[in-house]
Amino acid sequence: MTISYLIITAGIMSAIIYLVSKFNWKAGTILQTLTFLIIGYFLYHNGDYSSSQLAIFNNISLNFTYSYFNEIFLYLGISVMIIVSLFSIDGIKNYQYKPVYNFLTTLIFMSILGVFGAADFITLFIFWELMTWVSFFLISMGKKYSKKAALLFLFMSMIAAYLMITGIFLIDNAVGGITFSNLINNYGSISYSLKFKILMLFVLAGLIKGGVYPLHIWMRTSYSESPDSFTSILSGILMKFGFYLIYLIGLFFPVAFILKNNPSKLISELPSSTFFAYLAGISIIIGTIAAILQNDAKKLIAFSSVSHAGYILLAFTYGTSMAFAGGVTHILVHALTALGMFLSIGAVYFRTGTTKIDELGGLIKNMPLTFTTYLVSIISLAGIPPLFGFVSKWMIYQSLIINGSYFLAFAAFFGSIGSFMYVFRPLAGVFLGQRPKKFENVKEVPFFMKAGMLIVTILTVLFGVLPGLVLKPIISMQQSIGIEPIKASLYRLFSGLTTLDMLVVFTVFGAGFILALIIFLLFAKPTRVKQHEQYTAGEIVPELQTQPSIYHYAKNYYKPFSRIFDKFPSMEKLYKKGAEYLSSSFGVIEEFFYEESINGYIWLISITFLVIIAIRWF
Amino acid sequence: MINEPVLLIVIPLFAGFLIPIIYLISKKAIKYIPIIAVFYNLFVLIRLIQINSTSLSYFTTGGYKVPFGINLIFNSQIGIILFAINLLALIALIFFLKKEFHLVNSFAYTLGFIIAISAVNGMVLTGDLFNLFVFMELAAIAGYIIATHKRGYYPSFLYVIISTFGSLLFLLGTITIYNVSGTLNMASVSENLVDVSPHFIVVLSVMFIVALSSESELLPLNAWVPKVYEKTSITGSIFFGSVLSTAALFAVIKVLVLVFKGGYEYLFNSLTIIGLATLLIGEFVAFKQRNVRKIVAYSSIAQAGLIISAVSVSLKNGTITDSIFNAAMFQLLNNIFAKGLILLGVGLLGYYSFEKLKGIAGKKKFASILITIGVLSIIGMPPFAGFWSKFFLIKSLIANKMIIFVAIFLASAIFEVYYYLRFIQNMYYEEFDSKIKINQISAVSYFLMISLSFMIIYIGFNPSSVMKTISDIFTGGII
Amino acid sequence: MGEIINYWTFIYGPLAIFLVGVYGLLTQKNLFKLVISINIMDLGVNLYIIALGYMDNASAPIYTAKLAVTSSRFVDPVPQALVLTSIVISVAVTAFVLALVIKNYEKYNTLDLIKIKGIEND
Amino acid sequence: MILNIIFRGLILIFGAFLFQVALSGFSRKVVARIQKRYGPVFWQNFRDIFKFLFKETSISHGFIFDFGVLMAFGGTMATLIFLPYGSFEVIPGQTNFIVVIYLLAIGLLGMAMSAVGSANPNASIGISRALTQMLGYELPFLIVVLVMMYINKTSSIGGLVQSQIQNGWNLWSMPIGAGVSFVSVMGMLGKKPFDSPIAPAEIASGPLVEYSGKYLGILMLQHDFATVIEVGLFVNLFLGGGSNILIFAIKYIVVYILMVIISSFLPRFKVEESVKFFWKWGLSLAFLQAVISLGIYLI
Repeated sequence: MTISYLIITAGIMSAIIYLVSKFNWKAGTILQTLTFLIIGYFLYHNGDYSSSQLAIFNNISLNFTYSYFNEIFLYLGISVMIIVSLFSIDGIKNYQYKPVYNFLTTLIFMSILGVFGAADFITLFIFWELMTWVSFFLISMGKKYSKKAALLFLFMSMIAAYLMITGIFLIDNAVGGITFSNLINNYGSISYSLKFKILMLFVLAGLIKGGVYPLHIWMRTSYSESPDSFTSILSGILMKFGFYLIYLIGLFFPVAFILKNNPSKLISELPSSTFFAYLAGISIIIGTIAAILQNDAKKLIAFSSVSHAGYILLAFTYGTSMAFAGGVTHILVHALTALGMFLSIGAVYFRTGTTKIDELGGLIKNMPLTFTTYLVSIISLAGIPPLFGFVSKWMIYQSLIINGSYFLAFAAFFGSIGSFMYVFRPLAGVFLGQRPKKFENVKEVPFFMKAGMLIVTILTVLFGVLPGLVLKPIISMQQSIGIEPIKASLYRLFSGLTTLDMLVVFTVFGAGFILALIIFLLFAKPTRVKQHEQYTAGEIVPELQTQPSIYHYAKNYYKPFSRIFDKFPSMEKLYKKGAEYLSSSFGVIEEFFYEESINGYIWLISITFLVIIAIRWF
Repeated sequence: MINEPVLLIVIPLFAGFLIPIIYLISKKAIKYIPIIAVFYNLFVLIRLIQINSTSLSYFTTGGYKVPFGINLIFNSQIGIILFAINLLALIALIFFLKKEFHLVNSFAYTLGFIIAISAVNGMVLTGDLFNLFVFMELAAIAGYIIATHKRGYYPSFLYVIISTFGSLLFLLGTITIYNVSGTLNMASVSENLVDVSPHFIVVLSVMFIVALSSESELLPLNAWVPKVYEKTSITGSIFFGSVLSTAALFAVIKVLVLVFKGGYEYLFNSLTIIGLATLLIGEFVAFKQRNVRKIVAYSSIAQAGLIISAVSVSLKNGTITDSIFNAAMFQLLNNIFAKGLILLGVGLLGYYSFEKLKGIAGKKKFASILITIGVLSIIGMPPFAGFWSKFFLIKSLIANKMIIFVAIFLASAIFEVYYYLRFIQNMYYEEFDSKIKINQISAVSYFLMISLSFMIIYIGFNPSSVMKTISDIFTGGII
Repeated sequence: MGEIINYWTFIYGPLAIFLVGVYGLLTQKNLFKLVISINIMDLGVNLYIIALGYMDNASAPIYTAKLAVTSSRFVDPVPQALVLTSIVISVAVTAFVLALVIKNYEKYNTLDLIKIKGIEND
Repeated sequence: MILNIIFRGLILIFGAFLFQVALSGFSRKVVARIQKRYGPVFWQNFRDIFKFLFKETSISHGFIFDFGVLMAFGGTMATLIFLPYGSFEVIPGQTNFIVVIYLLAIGLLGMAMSAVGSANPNASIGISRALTQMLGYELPFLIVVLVMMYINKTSSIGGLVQSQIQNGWNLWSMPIGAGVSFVSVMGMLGKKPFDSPIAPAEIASGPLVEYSGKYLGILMLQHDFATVIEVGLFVNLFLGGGSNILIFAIKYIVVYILMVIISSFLPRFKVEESVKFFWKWGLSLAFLQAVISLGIYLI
């Protein structure tokens, strides 16, 4: 089955799924999961690279390909969608518009296949736009302020889309075609300034979608307000569209020809790459600080996405073969970890109805699997070995160290260490610490939600121990485009500086843990007590009954830290002020042009008349 | 006889004369006359599109040869646009007769409507300047009547004054052109204008710009548009939004192409600027609105600005830049359907303010989905028709290196997307106010909406079929 | 044709009348006065049309036996034909707009533009 | 082979235990002398640890309370394996600096989890301070090490030690960096003035407040192991490691005692003060060192 058939199948299935969901939403969601699985299976089954066309249009045909450069993204998209869909079988129970939700997520699946499977820019753009408006409707379904969030999302997405289409047509003009292969073949004929323009347009579009500072403003609200299972898709895949674009443009645009001359730099021909690398650094730092200061778990993860978007961009613009592979790996890492985090926070929301950190607490007793998923995800996100996140970070660090870029390395380190702070915040506030009375009877989430989270957990650990599983397609991609591939085996990675053996790290860590367990078990068995039996020394503190939250140190968790940043300006506020100013000036325009009396209109006409003549005359 | 485009004007006019006579016999029977007439028009149009090629043909009237008598211009592409206009007119008519006929002075409005159709067809077809003036006035008078549908007397008055001012300027310009060129035939005028002093041409062209901007909703004279849209009936809004504005725009484009095509760069530059200003200001103001009809009105203004500026850009070099021009015409065509669909749908829901439309999709699911299709098309989302016209427009503009134009266009498009989808969002995701009475929508109305959305989806999945016919409009046989 | 026309009488005069009408539109607040301004503009344009067709010492464009012998020049017949149409249209518009003024008065009980606008915007 | 590695690993852990616990007991003596006290005997810390470990009763707050402690202890012991000690390496060739730095974080994370799992607000406050302070001290240290790794073209600790054998100690080639790292390591160890996370007087020892019995014993062990890693890192990175384990131990003792002496003179920073201190002085000096070193390297 070529991708074009899979896309048609997805399109048809979306309607069927909608109808089934109208009848029984659970059956519809199960059907959706099965559809995704089957489509994924067919893609896997016809493992050979292939390209295909979809010609429902008379002379505009959509080109698709399944090839070295997109297979990893296709599988990523499909697996994330399968996991989220599995999670949704129980997870969308409280949603208001279940059939529509299923319908739209199936369309999202279709657009993911389309964007990642496209063999030309127009196809990519069409499915990108499809994704934009479908996501708009999906985000709008969410919580209280989701409508505004969706509009902001839309606004930024449209800017990205329009930047992109301008770039596409510039390419079209320059090389007379918009297929990737055409671009590769005729890349040399484009003039330098045009190359620069095109690159800027595409990269800016990618940055908006990817949520890099200072274009990240849509992320916070879109993430926190959208329906939880859709947030996972949003951060797991849709945000990655932006980096896929940068990846593509990095891959096809300058690379195919430059690489042979200068294998160490991908986008080095253009001076912009340094600028973007530093932008990435700033994005990492600001995303990290902002994430530390959030109180809402989903907003926190949103800002962590800003920071990680910085890592990905850093890797892509940095340019070494190792960094490039690290960037692709980091896309996968962040997809998986964000998926795990959002799913687990979604699970918490499913049971408790809030994602505010200081309102929750102590849920580990009620939701152990959710906790485990979250724990594994954050360990991976913070880049602690032996999980998957460490691999990509290690690769990025290696290239930074090799080239001695100490500001960028500083940013990367900052983000990495800062991530301990922000990932620990929900862990402490949501799962650990004091449990409020009202959450005492909270149950673990139903089976399918657990299944979805479990898969994410297993994958994170598996890829951490055996990173070669994901590095292999990256290596073959690098070979295909002629970059010197990174050296890696199933569990070993080699940089020029040192060797990383994930299996050894994992084994040693496991051994250490077992040793610790043995020592622990050697000594006397502990007495288990209730949470607040010890520190109040047996006394019943009256406030503990009425106001348990004051003993749950979760609000302003990093107060001393936030005091450092009290006086810093906020980009979002700046945008907001600008928007308000603009909006009020629109009112003035309306007053001026459309709220006059008849005399006023005639004045307007006469003046226009005279002005046009006068300009010509003098 | 059936192959004469003049039938398109004569038949509705004749029907208009028939109405008073029939009215004497039966007051209800006048319902059927306009429908029969427009149906006949559509039938004639299909025939005409079939037998006429893409090249421009001139049809003389009264036996006078081309430069002297009144002549009509036709080719299959103009046929397509006319077909769309007449189709929308038919839809508006059916709706009017079904729903609003009994509410008003049926005689006057039916008469007004059928005359308007005749005049609109005349505006699109005629190749004579003074004739165009007459048809414009005729259409405007019919428009004034329709504008008073729901006792919107003040907007109608505003409309009359502004429009009359514009048409007087137009007349002034026409006569002056006649004076310097000795003919009123559009095609011949352009030849005779060659040795006229450039200063004179400037005054003349400015006169035309300002004059034509009233019917075509361009900036200095478009103040009536939102007011009239807001106060008229559903039929009226469809008439103004899809029928009259399209025909007027087309007439303007025709004048520009046929009369001023000889490279009057200043004229086209000013028109581009005016068009872009209209576009931007229209979108900005629409952005503030919280009433659907006003939104559509301002966005319609903006679209007119876009189309005019695109056309004038395409004409700037003295020849027609086909790709831009065709894309602009495609955009014009798509707007007919999409705007018609939105106005009809929202009219059927019965409320226009955001407040009252809150969450109405929960109660009127199907209608809301159809409206959504219209909106998605107008803001250019795949897989609907509007995507392709926007697509071709950007493509051709970039191909001709008009990056600034593209930037302005896209910037305004972002605002457009934003406010239209805010409206949709308001319809779907807000809490429905149970105090609001829900209107029943009849099967006929649904049928009308479905046929419109079918057109949109059909073009969306098969843009090249329309693009092929749209292409070469006017390029075939200009003298 | 230029040398034949006396610009002051035939061109600038009608245009001045036209501008008087424009002045009315610019300044008047009363609906009736606006209508009258429009009518004045109409008048100006119509005069202009006729003036353009005029020639000194020319005869009516009708072929007769006598004409064929004496005269060499005709007055341009087209503007005269056009002005008829124009007058008819302006009469129709005036009639309609007057009806509209009455309706406006019935609805708002005033003819003052500003007041009507005020009521309308409420 | 594997048995050999396991054997050596166990030896290392046991040796580190004996060595560091004795040393920290000795350091108590040193501090006491500075404060004009006698101080306990140097094996006092062994007594403490064994007393705690063998206590009959200890309080647990549930699964995560136990698990966190195990994670901290196990993770720290695992990190111990990846460090070279003179000529002694448990798994040859596996001395990846980044692995060490990140694995070390597991200890902190585990302890943080466990402490917060006890639901004691004092513990939470301590953890939040510890994590905040971590953002302070790690950065200058990492920058300095980055420069070192760039210049020597290796990112394994063993490689850095090798290069110092050829080029002389990094302490001499990067004196500013060494100073910065020295202070950073003091931050890592939680020595004064960077001991606000465990400030016994204000938040009752912070993270440790809820621990008793064998938990406290294990955590004391964990702290000692972490000290070995951190000070060992400094010795390896700046003092050229050691040609055999004995020289390594001597260098280690010197550095450690120096730290103890310095910290015994200093008062305590507020947590944001210490972060600001590290950012203001630490980072700027680290960058200064980077500029100087890179300049020399490139010339």
